[in-house]
Amino acid sequence: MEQISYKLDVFEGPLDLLLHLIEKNKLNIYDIPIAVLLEQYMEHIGIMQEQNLDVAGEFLAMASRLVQIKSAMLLPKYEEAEKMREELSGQLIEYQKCKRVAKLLAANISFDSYCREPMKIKADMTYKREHEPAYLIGAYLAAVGRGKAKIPPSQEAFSGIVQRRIVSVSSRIIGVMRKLWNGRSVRYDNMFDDAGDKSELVATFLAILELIKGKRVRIEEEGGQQILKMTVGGGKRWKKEN
Amino acid sequence: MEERKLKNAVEAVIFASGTPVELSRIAQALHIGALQAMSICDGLVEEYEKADRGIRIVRLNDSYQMCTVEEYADVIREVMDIKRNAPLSQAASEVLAIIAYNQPVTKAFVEQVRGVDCSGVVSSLVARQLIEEKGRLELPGRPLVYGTTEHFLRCFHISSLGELPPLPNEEAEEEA
Amino acid sequence: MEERKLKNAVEAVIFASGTPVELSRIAQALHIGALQAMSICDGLVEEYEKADRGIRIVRLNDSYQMCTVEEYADVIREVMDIKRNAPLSQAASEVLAIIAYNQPVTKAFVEQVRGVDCSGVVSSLVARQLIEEKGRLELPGRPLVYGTTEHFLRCFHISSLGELPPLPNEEAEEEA
Repeated sequence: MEQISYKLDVFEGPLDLLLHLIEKNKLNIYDIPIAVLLEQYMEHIGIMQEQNLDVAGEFLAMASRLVQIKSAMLLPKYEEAEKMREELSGQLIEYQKCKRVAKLLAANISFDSYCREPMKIKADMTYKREHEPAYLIGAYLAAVGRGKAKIPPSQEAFSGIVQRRIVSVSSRIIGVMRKLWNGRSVRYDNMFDDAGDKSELVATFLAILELIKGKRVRIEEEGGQQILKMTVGGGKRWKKEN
Repeated sequence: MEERKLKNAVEAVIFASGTPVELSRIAQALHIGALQAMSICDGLVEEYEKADRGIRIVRLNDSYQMCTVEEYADVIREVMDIKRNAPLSQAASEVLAIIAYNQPVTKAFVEQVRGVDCSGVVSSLVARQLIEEKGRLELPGRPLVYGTTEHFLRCFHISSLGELPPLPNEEAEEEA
Repeated sequence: MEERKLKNAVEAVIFASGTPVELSRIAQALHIGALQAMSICDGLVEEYEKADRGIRIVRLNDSYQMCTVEEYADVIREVMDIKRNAPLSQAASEVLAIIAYNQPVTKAFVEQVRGVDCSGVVSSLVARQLIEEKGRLELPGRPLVYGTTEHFLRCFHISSLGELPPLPNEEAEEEA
């Protein structure tokens, strides 16, 4: 029995869940009470999270959309909210129709009729037509889009996007300032010594730029080496702020 | 070729082809007009239907294909040692419904109606030969558009898209 | 199952199989004895024979197979010829062009460029002898790589891959 109730909690997407809530609570799909729906929706998301179901991004995006509509309805100018509400209602009606048609299709489709493999007559399938070479350019451009050949990027190119570690610039500002505290001067190169990966390197560099722009630190040249120093008073102000 | 022989030749061709054969190809190979070819083909369809047999001929758009009658599916599966085709999941039937009634249509359109990503479902429907690519839109990104196949028509027991059942609300409008 | 249905089931099975079907398998699937199965099969053979049709059923040792009547072999060959001569679909020409300009190349590469599964198209291009396997990549899974054939060169009126027309953006780069 547990299996079945678990299955009932699986929805095709946020629209499916919203339709379910509208039907369950007998809400008017043409005049949706957003506050009620939002409350029910969030409750359901909460249950999904409790059951450790993977709550897809689409569900969360819908939640924020509902919140947006609800808050827009609090504004004195109501039209914007009304438009958003109508849009949602239209989308739900459309999806409801889609579900009905899908049921009809699924009930009438059958995979029980079999056909046979083409008879193997000695015929070779060798292509018999001829084309001008330029035919290939047209086909290539149709595949990759005119102008720029979209060659797939290498595997490593994705690693930066997929596995990127987020390093905030402000955390590195604090790090840089710590190193320069009490009037210490540090070689510019050495500021990057503890940077573990590319994200941290970039964040540290941006932090230094930010500090120079705010005149908290300056770069001096000493014996052919770039030295980072705190500008006078900068340190104290920074300490006060924290 | 006499009438009887023509009909036999068409029957042999439809059988040998396995996949749907276009009417124009049948006419071309038999050196007859399209109209005569059509009347022979439709005659065969009817003859098979009437005789209550294990196989039948179906018309799919302008093509003809020979296939087995559903009733005998279990026996065929047992002899040929093949698995029953899984029924369509809810997601698959929703995507198929949107494509069937709006074709040719992009994946983005389908996703907008359903509110969720549909890439996996679309490729599984392509793999099951229920939908296929129908070219690209001349829009930024040149998105592919999809439509239903002849195999879809056959599984749905219709000869053309015009025979798709009317959409629920259209019916309601007609009643009103 | 009543007699009529049994006969239909046998007809459906022999049709769908393509290759010869053993009598024992038919009997087993229909839950009938070998003798009854044989009498049904032989009855079908005779029925087809008498009706003067385009297809017939033949008995080979203890197996049965459905095939076309020899008389119509020429027409069938002609229809198949027309089919083989069908122009490349949009998808097929795109896949062919991607392979031609990037060979040797994996199916995965082609699919990444086009954004869709291309298995069917790749095998039909292999069958049409426009592309062929060119070995495997030393990567996990050892994927097959494909390239164009000599037949491809002939179809496109070029004598070597060096004569492939340059792509517009490559031209621009050379000019720059």
